Amino acid sequence: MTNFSITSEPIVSAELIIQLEDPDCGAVATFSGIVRQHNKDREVTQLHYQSYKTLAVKEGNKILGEAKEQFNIVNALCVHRVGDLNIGETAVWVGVNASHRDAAFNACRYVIDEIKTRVPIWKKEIYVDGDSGWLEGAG
Amino acid sequence: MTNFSITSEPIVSAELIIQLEDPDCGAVATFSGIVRQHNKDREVTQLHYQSYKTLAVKEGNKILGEAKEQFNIVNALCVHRVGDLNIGETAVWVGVNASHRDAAFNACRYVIDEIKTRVPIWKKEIYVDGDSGWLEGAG
Amino acid sequence: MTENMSDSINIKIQYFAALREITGCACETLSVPVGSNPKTVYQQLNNQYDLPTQKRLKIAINDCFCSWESVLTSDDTLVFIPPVTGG
Amino acid sequence: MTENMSDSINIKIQYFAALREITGCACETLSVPVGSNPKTVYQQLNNQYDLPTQKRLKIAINDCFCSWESVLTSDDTLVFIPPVTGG
Repeated sequence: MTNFSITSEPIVSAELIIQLEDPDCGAVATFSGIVRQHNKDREVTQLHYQSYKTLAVKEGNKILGEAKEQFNIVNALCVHRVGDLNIGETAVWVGVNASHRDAAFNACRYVIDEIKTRVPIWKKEIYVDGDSGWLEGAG
Repeated sequence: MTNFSITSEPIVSAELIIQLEDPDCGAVATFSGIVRQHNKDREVTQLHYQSYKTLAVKEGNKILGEAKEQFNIVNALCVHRVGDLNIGETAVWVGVNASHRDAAFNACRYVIDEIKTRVPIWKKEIYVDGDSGWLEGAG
Repeated sequence: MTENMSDSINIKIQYFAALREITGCACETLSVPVGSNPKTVYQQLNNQYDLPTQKRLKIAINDCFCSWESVLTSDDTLVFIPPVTGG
Repeated sequence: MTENMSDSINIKIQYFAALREITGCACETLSVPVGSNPKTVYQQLNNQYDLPTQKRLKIAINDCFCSWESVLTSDDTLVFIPPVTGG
């Protein structure tokens, strides 16, 4: 099961959502995390994401498995991008399909929340003034 | 403001999500409502959606306006399809962008919930046995 | 329909979904007594069609949600809205 | 590093994000005393680098999350995981 993947290519949500087409699923919920221009009032020009790939893929798939166990969903996918990203590009995409929307929404939310706290991926912001730094996680 | 629209053409979520690209938005949440093969154990072959278009567009835009007032989002879009739909086709699509995911998820959920109870659109199911009927709403 | 013209007005009625199947038409023009409201019009239509109980219907007049007691005026468009099932 | 070979083992350490910038390398091989755990290795590394407090770090050994007290064996790959900031 490799429903969680890490890529250095641009994320195309249109290609991903197609994988969730299922005649028994009435609901598809998706989330895209996008590189923003500002973070805490500092102007960002670019982001760099680094992953501890082996463990990230393992933990990501564990989270998707948990979502399938805890919610009445059919499938859950997640792709996280690494490398250099520009403003407006998608850093992470989550998609979930289910018979009904309640499960789809809750599972999608669960996956992105867990990804953001458990999967070993780090973000470095590069600012317009040339400064840069690895973000401080919540720990 | 016509962020809510009704169409008789297939809904292409890839074209819609592009409209939510915004350098200040770190989060995009979407929901697709899809025609399912089964409803309450009866096998469905096709659906027919009918709308009271003028009021539906008015009420749909009202809901999107409420979402913008109640949640810290930037934009919200919704397209509802009418006419004959096949299994697997998208009947309704909702997309919301925001600085943060909390607002995006909550607003997206609010919009689809309100659309389903307030917007004058009706669904007729056509079953494999040739039978058909307008669904009974919750009223 | 046979009343004195000065005591009646013409309104337009639109039907959707199950109501359209029951009445067999998408819209019709109806002559109703001056002072009619959606409630009295529904009763009047019930003589002609086998309509469902009005309890679960909503009302729109001229594309705005209204109450069953809103007084109708000439050329108003009245819609009885069945419970919605979109999405 | 200068200990008797029979009393020490070689482990591999991988660094990510801020830790990679502090150490200046993505991975290195380290000779540590038999019976070492991530806690003692971190103390040992702290003599060499100006590392952050270990309080907010997590540990992986051979690509599995582990505790600071897990005993290391020869050729283990150890990773100190800074608070994650993906998504």
